[in-house]
Amino acid sequence: MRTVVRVTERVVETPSTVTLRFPYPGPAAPGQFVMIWFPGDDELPMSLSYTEGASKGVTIKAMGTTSRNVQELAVGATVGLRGPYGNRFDLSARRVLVVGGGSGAAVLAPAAERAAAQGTRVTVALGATQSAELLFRHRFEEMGARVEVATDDGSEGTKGFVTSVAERLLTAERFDAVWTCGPEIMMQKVAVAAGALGVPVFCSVERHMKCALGLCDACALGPYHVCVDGPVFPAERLLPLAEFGRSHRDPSGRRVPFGAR
Amino acid sequence: MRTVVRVTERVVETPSTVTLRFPYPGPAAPGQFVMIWFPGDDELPMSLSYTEGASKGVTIKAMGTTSRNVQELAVGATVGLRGPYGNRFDLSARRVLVVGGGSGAAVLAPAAERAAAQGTRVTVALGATQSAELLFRHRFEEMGARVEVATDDGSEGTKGFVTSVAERLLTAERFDAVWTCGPEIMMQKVAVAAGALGVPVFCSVERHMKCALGLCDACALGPYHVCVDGPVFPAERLLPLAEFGRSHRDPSGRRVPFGAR
Amino acid sequence: MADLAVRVGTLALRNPFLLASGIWGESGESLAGAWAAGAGGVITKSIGSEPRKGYPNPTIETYPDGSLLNAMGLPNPGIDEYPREVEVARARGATVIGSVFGADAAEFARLATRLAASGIAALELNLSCPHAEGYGTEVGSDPADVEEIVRAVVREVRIPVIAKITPNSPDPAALAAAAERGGAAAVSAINTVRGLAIDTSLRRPVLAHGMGGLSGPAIKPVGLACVWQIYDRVAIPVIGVGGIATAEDALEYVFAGARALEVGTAVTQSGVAVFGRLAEGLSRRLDELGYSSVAAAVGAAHPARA
Amino acid sequence: MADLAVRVGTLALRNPFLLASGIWGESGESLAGAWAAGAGGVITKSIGSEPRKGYPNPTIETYPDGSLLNAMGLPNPGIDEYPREVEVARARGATVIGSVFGADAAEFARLATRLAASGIAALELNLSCPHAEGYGTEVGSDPADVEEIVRAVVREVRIPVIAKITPNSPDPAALAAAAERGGAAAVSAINTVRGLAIDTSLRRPVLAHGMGGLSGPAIKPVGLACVWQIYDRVAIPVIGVGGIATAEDALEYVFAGARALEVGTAVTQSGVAVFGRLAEGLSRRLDELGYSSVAAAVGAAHPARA
Ligand SMILES: Cc1cc2nc3c(=O)[nH]c(=O)nc-3n(C[C@H](O)[C@H](O)[C@H](O)COP(=O)(O)OP(=O)(O)OC[C@H]3O[C@@H](n4cnc5c(N)ncnc54)[C@H](O)[C@@H]3O)c2cc1C
Ligand SMILES: Cc1cc2nc3c(=O)[nH]c(=O)nc-3n(C[C@H](O)[C@H](O)[C@H](O)COP(=O)(O)OP(=O)(O)OC[C@H]3O[C@@H](n4cnc5c(N)ncnc54)[C@H](O)[C@@H]3O)c2cc1C
Ligand SMILES: Cc1cc2nc3c(=O)[nH]c(=O)nc-3n(C[C@H](O)[C@H](O)[C@H](O)COP(=O)(O)O)c2cc1C
Ligand SMILES: Cc1cc2nc3c(=O)[nH]c(=O)nc-3n(C[C@H](O)[C@H](O)[C@H](O)COP(=O)(O)O)c2cc1C
Ligand code: FES
Ligand code: FES
Repeated sequence: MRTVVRVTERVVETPSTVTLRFPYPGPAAPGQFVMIWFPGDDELPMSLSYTEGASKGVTIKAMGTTSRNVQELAVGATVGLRGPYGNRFDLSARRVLVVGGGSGAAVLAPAAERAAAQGTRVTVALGATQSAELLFRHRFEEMGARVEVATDDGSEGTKGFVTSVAERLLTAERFDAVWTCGPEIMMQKVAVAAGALGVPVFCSVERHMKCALGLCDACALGPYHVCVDGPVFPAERLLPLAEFGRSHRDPSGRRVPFGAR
Repeated sequence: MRTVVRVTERVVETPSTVTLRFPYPGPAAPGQFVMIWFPGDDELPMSLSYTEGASKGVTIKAMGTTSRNVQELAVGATVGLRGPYGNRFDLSARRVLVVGGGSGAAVLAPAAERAAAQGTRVTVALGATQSAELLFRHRFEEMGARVEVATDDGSEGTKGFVTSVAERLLTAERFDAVWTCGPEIMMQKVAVAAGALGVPVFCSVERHMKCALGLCDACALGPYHVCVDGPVFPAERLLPLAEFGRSHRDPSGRRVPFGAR
Repeated sequence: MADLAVRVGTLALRNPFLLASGIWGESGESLAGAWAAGAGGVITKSIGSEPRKGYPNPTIETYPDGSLLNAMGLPNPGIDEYPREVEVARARGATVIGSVFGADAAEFARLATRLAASGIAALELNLSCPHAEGYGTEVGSDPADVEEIVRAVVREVRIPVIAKITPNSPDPAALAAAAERGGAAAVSAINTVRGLAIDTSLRRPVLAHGMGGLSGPAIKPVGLACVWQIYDRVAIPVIGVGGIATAEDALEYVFAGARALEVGTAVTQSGVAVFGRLAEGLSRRLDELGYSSVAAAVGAAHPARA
Repeated sequence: MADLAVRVGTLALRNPFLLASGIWGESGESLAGAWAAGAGGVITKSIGSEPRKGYPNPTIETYPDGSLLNAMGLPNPGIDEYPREVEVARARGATVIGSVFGADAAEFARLATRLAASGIAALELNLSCPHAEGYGTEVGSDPADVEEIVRAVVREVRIPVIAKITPNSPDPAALAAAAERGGAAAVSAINTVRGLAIDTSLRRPVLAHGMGGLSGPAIKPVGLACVWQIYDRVAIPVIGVGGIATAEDALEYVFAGARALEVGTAVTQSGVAVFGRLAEGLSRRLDELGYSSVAAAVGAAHPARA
């Protein structure tokens, strides 16, 4: 029960990130992901970076073998799709702080976009290794969001981690919610900072996925299965877990500290 | 995908015939049959003698082993049901001659009943071995039909075959259709007689049945499968068949002449 | 338009879709009807030495997805009577493939000789019938038996012999390889998968016989697995059976390695009209994918031969 | 209220519904979650000697009726790491049943000893794993192998040993009988049924590994057939597995001869909440039918013991 589709559009977003668009009718909500199969290569969970209408999209950062291979995928290439799976961002907050690091903006952009269209005031703290890697920066700006950036090398915005930008914004302004996706240690920091101020935080987390059906246990995170209970979790559910920000499981199910990735 | 129900009512119709009523919701039309399973005994095709509402019924004549055993079935007994299967009588004719022999009235009565309620003028030629075996005679009368009877032993009505009653009625009056069910030789005679007068005849025929799904070929009759193409056939489809009125197939698929039944 | 005609050994078929054994197979008129509806060939009910009534009803159970469980018990008119049904179908132009079942090689050979005399175009051996009832084993589950039976039959008849393989085996491909060694022109896979249904209100098996065979959509993955493994193991053509209801199902089988296909349970949906739809649908799909014929697509999903 | 507690040999279960191996079985928290949701016991993922990543994705294919085809490839953290997961689940009160797989009797025995030390209540042997990959045969398809493996394990551990039987066999009951001879306290049946799916657009098997195992509604009749035949052949308790999603399914298995039940694929529908529903539904249905306990209903559909 996969749908096989052809890639209709390919957009190079940053030197290490490419967006693939394809026809995939049916409803989808910001926060949800698909299992996308690159025939001959792996099938991977990928957040939908475009959730509206019949033409959906994913935005892939070159990380490991497959995600590197698919950077070269051309228009017309076939991919297999199943899903969308997982839960969604609650879009009801009126003032939202979006905190994205790395490919995290892929799932945050459609959420922010839909919220902004509904009148939500969106502020974005966007981090990357360098200026050219700031994902969806213009997309955030076009939807009317205020964007504050941080780069590891200081090539633009604050030099250092996006968490410091987020912390500054949180103390300076009032937000009803924080949405965040990125390295887990980053999300953990944001969750602690916002939590101290009483602002609810929603984290989109990643774990190794195989079935995406809540069956195989590959994506277990404490008592949760990220594929069906997530990927979006209120931070207060994650913070008590010994694993959050510290360890994940490799494909064999062994617990591996995040550094050892 | 069987429904198991309890028999809610048992009516002795004639010395050799009993009606069993049971809850079996869902639509059914006069002409259709069910596969009724008498646990521990056989599963048999039986026309629905009551097709309206949630309480359906079958009327069983003691013929062979199972049909004899189930004469004794008490209220509260469990039976398995699947169906209804097969096609239905076309109830659009305005003047109908119903010709029933033996247990044939079981399927004709609900058809006549529904037609009569719609304003059709119903005339019934009813045959049996003896007066006490005239099935549904009062039911036909109650629906406002005229009933003419024939008995083998002359204990009531015309002595001899019901076919002679039918032939007399056909020549004396005008009918838009004839519906018949009974021994095949009887139906064949009626079909020939009515056909000669240009009156369309519809016969409800019986063949050995196993699957009732149009698959196993047990009920093959020429190019037809009685379970899905029938049991009701326009006589002009049956008359050209070498088998009609002459032979049927035993459970092994061998062609057996009707006498040898 | 992709060419649907296929050859299975020396057997030429106008299209790959065969009526499976046991479906519309007792009467010559029914066989002729399936042929007229567009089947590429029709396989008879499995015929034995004596007339058999089969098991009492209930002989069939239905499932919501269209799958069936059956224990007909191999009813058939017997080898003395059945050839006349073949003649009826042949007189109407049908390509008729016989099917026989027996308890041992000698019985298979005897039946094969007799049925071959009726002018069948090929003969399928039902190697998946109950051997010794109640023991749960089948005459076709031991490669040595399969080889011996096939060899005995091939010695007696000149038409192509097709060995029908059971899926109830740890290694169906080993059974196919045994059939190939025995001289089979082709193998067909699969027969039904052993199954049972219980009525909980009545506290008894639904089928009078108890054990039955599962067919239809539920077994398509099982049939595909068998065809795939058999295709990798033997050089003779493979005929795919099990759960084929759409052109897409058929194409899965072709890509897995099937050169022809048998259709059984799908006939319950809308009768033999399914044959016309399957042929048309497969042809269209082959066109879309750029294949000029069925033959060109056989086994295309296997990495080594893709 | 019918008594749902059952004993499988010396193993006491609060209700007959066990989490099947391979489902929610890699982490102790998940096992504990299934227990908290009402499972009568939880079976671990099958554990091997070394950590295994399993096959690459796609590892799973879904069917419209809720059935699944999977080729996970026995991913597991390995016997060195896994005992800590058992401890997490045990600390939360769960009755944990271990599961191991190996290539031969010696490996099974070694793994059994190590996993038993973690305090599992019983041990299931996965006798249906690929023996020599690509050969299509399984370590558990030969009765002699089964007997030898079971005997070797029983010699090493004091907890009840359950042999999990493959359906891909002409005679699963013979495998169960072999397990009984080897000293098994119970047998469970069935593991998945060999299957394959092909993507016709891509002309390749859907699963990265090709061959997979079918589970869910499609295989319920197959599991029932195996349990029925095994119940007739052995005296030790039988645990039913395959396509159980409702109390009605469970009751079919109980009447066919199962004393306990494993639930796998049904967890995809609405998570482990299925365990609470199954227990409640089975209890209600037993009441309706006048049974005071599960034990009293076991095998009730068999004529001789009805
Ligand atoms: C819900 C979810 C949404 C995601 N959304 C995006 C997205 O929008 N954009 C994006 O670039 N990436 C996303 N990812 C990450 C993505 O799935 C891959 O992990 C990443 O692309 C690396 O894959 P690879 O095959 O190149 O890496 P590999 O070379 O195979 O391995 C590198 C690492 O990638 C991770 N990985 C590999 N396979 C999987 C898998 N099946 N499931 C999860 N992680 C895996 C493992 O941590 C592994 O150690 C998402 C992951 C999840 C769980
Ligand atoms: C569509 C249809 C509707 C029918 N409706 C009625 C009805 O309303 N009332 C009624 O009394 N009878 C009806 N019958 C006949 C009924 O199904 C049985 O044939 C009859 O009751 C004798 O069954 P037995 O088991 O007692 O006979 P047996 O002792 O088993 O055999 C006697 C004869 O009964 C017939 N028979 C047995 N089993 C079957 C079977 N599975 N299918 C068809 N015929 C069989 C055979 O001709 C057999 O030679 C109908 C048959 C069909 C095909
Ligand atoms: C009612 C029924 C009767 C069958 N009878 C036979 C038979 O006589 N001989 C045989 O080889 N196969 C027999 N089969 C098996 C089919 O030929 C076929 O192998 C199986 O049903 C799988 O195909 P399907 O899923 O398309 O039905 C029978 C199947 C059914 C459903
Ligand atoms: C994703 C998945 C993984 C499985 N892994 C194992 C395993 O590791 N060991 C095992 O013995 N059975 C395993 N099985 C088989 C199940 O335990 C069970 O026998 C089978 O799925 C049939 O039950 P079901 O229809 O309820 O799923 C697995 C099944 C599935 C679907
Ligand atoms: S990916 Fe299998 S349980 Fe989440
Ligand atoms: S009863 Fe099987 S085809 Fe009609």
